[in-house]
Amino acid sequence: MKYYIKLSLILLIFCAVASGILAYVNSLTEPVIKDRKAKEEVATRSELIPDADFMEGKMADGTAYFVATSKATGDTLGYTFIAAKTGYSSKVQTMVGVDKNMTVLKIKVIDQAETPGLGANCTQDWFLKQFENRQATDLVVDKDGGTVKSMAGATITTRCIATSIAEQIAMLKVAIGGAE
Amino acid sequence: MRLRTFPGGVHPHDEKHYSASSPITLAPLPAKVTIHVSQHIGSPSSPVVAVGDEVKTGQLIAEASGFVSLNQHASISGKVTAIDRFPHPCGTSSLAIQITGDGEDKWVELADEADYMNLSANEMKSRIAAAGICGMGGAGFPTNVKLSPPEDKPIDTVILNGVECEPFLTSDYRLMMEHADEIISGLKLIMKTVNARQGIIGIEANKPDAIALMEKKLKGEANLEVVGLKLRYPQGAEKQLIYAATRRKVPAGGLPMAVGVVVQNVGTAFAVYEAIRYRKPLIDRIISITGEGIKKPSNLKARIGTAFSELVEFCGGASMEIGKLISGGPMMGFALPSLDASMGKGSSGLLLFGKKAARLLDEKSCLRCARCVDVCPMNLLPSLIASAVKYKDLDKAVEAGLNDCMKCGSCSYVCPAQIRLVQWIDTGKIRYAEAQRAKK
Amino acid sequence: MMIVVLQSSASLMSVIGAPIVIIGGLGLIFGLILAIASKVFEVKLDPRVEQIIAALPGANCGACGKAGCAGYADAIVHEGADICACAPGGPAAAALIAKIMGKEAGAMDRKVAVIHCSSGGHNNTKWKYAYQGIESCKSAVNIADGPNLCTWGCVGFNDCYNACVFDAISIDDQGLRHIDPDKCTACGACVTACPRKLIMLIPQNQHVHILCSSKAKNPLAKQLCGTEKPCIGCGLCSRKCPVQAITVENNLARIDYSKCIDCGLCATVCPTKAIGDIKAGKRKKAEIVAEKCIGCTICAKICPTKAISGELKQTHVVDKDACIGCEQCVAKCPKKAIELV
Amino acid sequence: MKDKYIVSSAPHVHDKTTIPMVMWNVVIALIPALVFAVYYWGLRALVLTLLGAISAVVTEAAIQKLRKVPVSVSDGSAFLTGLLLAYNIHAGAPLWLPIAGSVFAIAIGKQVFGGLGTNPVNPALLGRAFLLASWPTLMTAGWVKPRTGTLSGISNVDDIALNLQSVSPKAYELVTGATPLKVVQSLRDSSFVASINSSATEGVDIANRIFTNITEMNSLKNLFWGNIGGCIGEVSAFALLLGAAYLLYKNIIEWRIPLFYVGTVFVLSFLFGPIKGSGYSMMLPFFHIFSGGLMLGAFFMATDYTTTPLTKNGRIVFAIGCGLLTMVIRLVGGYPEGVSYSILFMNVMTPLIDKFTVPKAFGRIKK
Amino acid sequence: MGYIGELFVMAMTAIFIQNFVLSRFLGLCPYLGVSKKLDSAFGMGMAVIFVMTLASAFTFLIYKYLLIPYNMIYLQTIAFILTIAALVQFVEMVIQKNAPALYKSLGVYLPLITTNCAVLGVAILNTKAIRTDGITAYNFLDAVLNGFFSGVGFTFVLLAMAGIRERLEFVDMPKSMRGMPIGLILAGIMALAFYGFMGFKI
Amino acid sequence: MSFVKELSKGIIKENPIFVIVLGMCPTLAVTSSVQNGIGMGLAATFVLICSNIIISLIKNITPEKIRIPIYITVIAAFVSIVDMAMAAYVPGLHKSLGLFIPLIVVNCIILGRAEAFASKNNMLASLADGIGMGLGFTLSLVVVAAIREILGAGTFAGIAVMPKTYEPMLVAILAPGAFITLGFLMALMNMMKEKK
Repeated sequence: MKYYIKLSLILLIFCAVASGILAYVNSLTEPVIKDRKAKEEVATRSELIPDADFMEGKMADGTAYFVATSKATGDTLGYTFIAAKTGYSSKVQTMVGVDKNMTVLKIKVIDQAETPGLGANCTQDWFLKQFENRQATDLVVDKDGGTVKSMAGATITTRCIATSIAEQIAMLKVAIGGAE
Repeated sequence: MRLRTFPGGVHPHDEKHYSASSPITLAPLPAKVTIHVSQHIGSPSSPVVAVGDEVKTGQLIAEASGFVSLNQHASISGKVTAIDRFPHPCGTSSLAIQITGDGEDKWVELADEADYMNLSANEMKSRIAAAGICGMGGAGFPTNVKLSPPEDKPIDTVILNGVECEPFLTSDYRLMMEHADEIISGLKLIMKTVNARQGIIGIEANKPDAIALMEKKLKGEANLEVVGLKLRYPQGAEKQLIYAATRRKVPAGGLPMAVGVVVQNVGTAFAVYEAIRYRKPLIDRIISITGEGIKKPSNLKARIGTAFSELVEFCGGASMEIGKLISGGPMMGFALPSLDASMGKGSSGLLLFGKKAARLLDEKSCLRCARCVDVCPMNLLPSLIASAVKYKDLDKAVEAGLNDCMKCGSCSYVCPAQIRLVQWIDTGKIRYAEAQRAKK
Repeated sequence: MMIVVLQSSASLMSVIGAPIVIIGGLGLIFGLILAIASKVFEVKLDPRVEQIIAALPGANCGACGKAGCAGYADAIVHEGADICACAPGGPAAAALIAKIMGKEAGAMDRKVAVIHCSSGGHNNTKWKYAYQGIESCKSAVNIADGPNLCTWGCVGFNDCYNACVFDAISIDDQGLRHIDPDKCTACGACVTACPRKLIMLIPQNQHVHILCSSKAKNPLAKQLCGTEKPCIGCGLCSRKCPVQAITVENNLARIDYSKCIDCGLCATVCPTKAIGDIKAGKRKKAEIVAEKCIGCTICAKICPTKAISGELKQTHVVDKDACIGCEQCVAKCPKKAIELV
Repeated sequence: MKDKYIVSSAPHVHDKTTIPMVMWNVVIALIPALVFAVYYWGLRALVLTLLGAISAVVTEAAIQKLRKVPVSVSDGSAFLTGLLLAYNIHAGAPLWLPIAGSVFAIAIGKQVFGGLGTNPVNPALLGRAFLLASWPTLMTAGWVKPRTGTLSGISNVDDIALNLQSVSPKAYELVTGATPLKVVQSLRDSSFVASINSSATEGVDIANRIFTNITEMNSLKNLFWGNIGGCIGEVSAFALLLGAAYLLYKNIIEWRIPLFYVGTVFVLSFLFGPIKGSGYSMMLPFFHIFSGGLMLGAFFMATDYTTTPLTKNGRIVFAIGCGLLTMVIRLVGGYPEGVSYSILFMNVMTPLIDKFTVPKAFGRIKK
Repeated sequence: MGYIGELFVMAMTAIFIQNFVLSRFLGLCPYLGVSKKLDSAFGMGMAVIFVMTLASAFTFLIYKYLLIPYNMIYLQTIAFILTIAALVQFVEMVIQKNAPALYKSLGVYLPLITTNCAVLGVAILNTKAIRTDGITAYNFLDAVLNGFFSGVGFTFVLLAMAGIRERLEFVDMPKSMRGMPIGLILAGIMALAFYGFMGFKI
Repeated sequence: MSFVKELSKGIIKENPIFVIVLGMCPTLAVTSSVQNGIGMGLAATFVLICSNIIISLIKNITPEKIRIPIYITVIAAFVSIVDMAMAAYVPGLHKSLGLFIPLIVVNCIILGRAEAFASKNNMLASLADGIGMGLGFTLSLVVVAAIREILGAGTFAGIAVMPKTYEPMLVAILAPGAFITLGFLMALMNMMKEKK
């Protein structure tokens, strides 16, 4: 019996030491990660709608959106939000900036793990550029008869991005309408 | 008439035109015969004569040693001049008794039993045994053994094999055409020995006149019947013939008696008739000397033990440069290294091929085209067996049917890559036997 | 200062406390479960089996007669199989296994394969017919007794060569097979591969072999043999053998290696050169060092050719012409007074 | 040795068929399809095909030289692989595409395994899958219209077009710019149908009209003769049937695989082929059989000796699997056409099928 | 579609579309190592299915009821691997004692599985996976079934591979290709063949 | 054996990927670009070095029965540290390596070296072994990644190296390309071995 207790204790010690160290490392890195994430989000938001202040709001499903107001005038310039949907092999997250009329100003993919060379090309400029100046109704992929040009061999990713944005704009409309 | 057949098989050109129309000719008495002590499946016969002994035609010179064995008789009269190894009709060499003839052909005394049909079954069998008859289709199973099934395996059907599905060969065909009555009597005798209800003569469709003749002769015989069979090789293989004629499947590894059937070659039936009626031992048979390389393709009635070279000479010799000699049919027969061998009880033919026909194409790698699978009458996977043997995986080979193969040659015949499937399988069987021995 | 440390350590504790408890707890629980389970579900496994597997060469050649090396290891431990049975591993493996098993390695005579036929090459075979078929001896011998005239001799399709996994068999430009005794591990694969049973395992320290297996009688044997060096069963070797190690049966001479002293005399007398002697011409002759010889006559008694003569207590002399270099005397001389030159 | 008789194991007679005969006969059987292709698309189709075939032969010869084994390109197998690969490319493809495909097909599809008879999957199909994965745009864009017809095979496209162009430009673009299977695939997609017209019911109605049109007799005729957009070799069902009949007559291919493959597609397309709102139609199975690469696949690719099961029952399982997968990919998959992937997939399954369909030897009772 | 439909999608994804071996590159060592013979591939496959299912269940429980409540997701790697290692060893001992026959056919592969990244992979993926609605995380049943289906997918390609490799035993392959290289190239070919399932809309 | 010898053997003679054939999963999964390959290689090298050191130090106090769980705990701890550190300081790389960072735990190289080397040798030798093996691993990853990236994207570490007209062979950076590239590299190794 003593032998077993000894075994268990050794394992216990190892586990305890390991987890202790990890916890300590985590306490160091966690704030860094959070901080960085937050900063990145802010940076992306300002990239989508420059020279603006942002104010957080909540949509019906609890996801956040931001109202952008001009730093200079205080007018509402538009909104930013994150649209997310499962693409081919991962959840593709896009941050979108829209103006007051819900026309897309600019989008940026902030998270994806799609197939390299195919779906992963969704971060390329030519692809993202085409979303600009579109209404939610225009967000239909060419394969479905729309005008959003799909990436070679990655219709699913394209479709996922387009529809997620369209859906999120619809939600935003409700949220804003609700607020007003 | 609806032709019956079996699944699988191939359609080689039957090539019977060489000798089909030549009637049975009596070959001249040979000056010398060599009679092998093993012309059959089972233990070799043991010689009962010594060098220097005088023998008469039909005299017993070697007797059966054991249950599955055979009596051998002198096929000419003369003096025993050697008991030594001589070339065997299957290509190898083995122990044989050589008799140098005196040219007189003095026979032992024969009988003529008028009431031969009413002898007891045991008497018939003992006469068959005494006459040293074995299956004359090639395999050479002692006939009396085949006709003595155990008590618990009653036989209801006797099938006479007049299929002769091997290309070239015409000896059975000529026998049927010229000795139909004797064959039918033989069939009846065989039926009596095993107490069978019905008798069937199976004949392939390329011998319509033989079918017609037999049908005419059997008219009015309620329990006898001629079955026409599709032209397809190996229609004459025992299990395939039984299936085609009766739709019964002989279990793998089993004998025809398991489904109540006995199959005998028409030549055997003829020999049985002669043995029971005249007590004549099996000392001669019909042999087809044919092929593109012989001057006069013929069907000869020749004495057992006659050298092939003598038969070829009698048929006018070779008509072209010979590339290959085959004892038996081209599908399952043996290629001979020389004409020195002498004919045996199972020698149904001797084929002479020219140089061009004899050459085989080189073996290529298997394409997996599965033609061999499609034609295998035993429903096996020949290409898989062969490659398993080639790469020394005997378990796989057995799984694919190594032990079920009867080496009919259909697979090798069709293989577009010219793979020697039968030879591989044969090698596999030898290796398997070795492995089994090593295990013990 | 103290306070800061205390504070930080307190906060550190609060950070790492819960994880330590939880993961440590997991470790404790798993450790306990495994420990107890290892007792409850214990199955006795002999560690020696694994050790032996490690000691074996892992060729899985089957020379030991077991199913691969693991099977052999199992058999050694559980069935008491012979520890010297591993041919490829040789004495080295046997010694290792012996150590593991706590036994002494028995004296293992290293064996080597020898081909008892001098024919078989493309220019050195007389053919009976033109063979077309699988290029394998095992397949070829089944057709009309094989394509070569001599039904005892080498068929020449290299089944032995293909069976050897140690690269010990080579084929020369004449198409003849040679076995490299250094590479040969006596695994026996070629022995079973040869359908004519021409290959045998023979103690490695023997160098004289009858290179024929033909049982044919005199004139025939020569007619059949491709190299025309058959054993004709004349019995000359048998008569000349100083130790009666050669017997002739069925027109074929065979050496009894338990008697053979490797002197090579038979090879010199064979009229058909059917006896091969690897050391031929390389044998040194015995010479007695006069200073050391005490004249015990042991060597004279042992010499198979009576090449040593000398009276008791006298320095002995070797008759150089009669000496065949069998080295028997060298081994037996108590004073190590015999040298080879 | 020369003056000796030849001795070999039985049998001593042999069927005349040899591997080169088989291969070149298949090549012959494929020529009508090429003739049709050249008629419809001009010499470029011929050039692409020859490039594919010749580069396959060159690759095989080069690799065999490197491996120091006998060069066996005269048996026609490499030529056939290259030919079949080129048949899977459309006439608008760049000239280097069939070359790249052939090199891959021969090198990785065949020679790394040791050459003829050893490859686990059909090299031509592997080459096609490689091209499709490597250059998806080049493989799926730039279809060329046949000389007298339309890409989609709808013969009265102008009538519809006039009608459609005003009502739904999207539908018009689809009908004039895609292969028949692509049109059907799009029409099966509810989101596409919804986007055809601003009015939902109108959209469904237009979709249905196109669907009926593409599966009616006139379009079927186009499909049958090959008057549609498609790959070089798969275009004319008629030409392929002609070749297939030749092969069946020559006993080079066996009936089981084509019959069960086409049969499965027939049944499944009848049951599951209709789009929402359209009824069952006896024309639909014929549409699916004549369109795309099915004819080429069923008669020339799925019957490839090396990569299909040895056993007779296994071949039936294989063919049904191919048919099932083809229809699954066509009806719910990401590609409009599924013939090559379905055969490729079943090729991978072949050893397993073989393993589980070992036939019972004559007279053996199953355990 | 309903839950059954969702499960069907999950199964199809795990077996064909996002196959663990061919698409996610998980579990390659045993895939290449134990695919030489069908029998052993089958044993290995069954062992993997068994362990992956069990591991999915245990790790999911630990994740949900231990790591999340105490905010210690960063410890998931260490916690999961400990759990899996202990689990495999425990199962091995139980089988060895109570079912020697099973142990002979399946148990010998168990030690190989501890370091099979497919098992840890599925455990981690389960915590990240989202159900088909795109929002909700996997529940316990989802996780267990996903583990099971992933194991089935692994076994499926393992068997197919073993079938091909058994066949390749009977061909004259270039010597340098034998073994690992041909295993990898075959895997590549199979991955290409599996591309047909890409983009399924079920 | 000298320190340098231990260090160098992992690079060619006992290359963990091409010769010992360990750690295939990340080799195939993360080598779609050279950056990823280097990142993964360095991460694994770090873990390998640390775990080798620790295990060689604790080898005498680990009971046989729970040897493996302890080794895994040690390795998992280092992997987690790497995971967190990368998330904090090189988030881009962390993102693209994804799942395969925690999976370093079960990378056969690490446990394999722990079992085969560190548990039998002293700290210094283990350190050398860790560095050597890690570098060998990294080097192999870079080779595989370079081939795949150049063929599949026309770039090397993100820099265009192929002529403009080159149509990237996408399959090279997809799963089949990974398998086939590694397969051929191994065949090449075999061929070189045979020649010797």
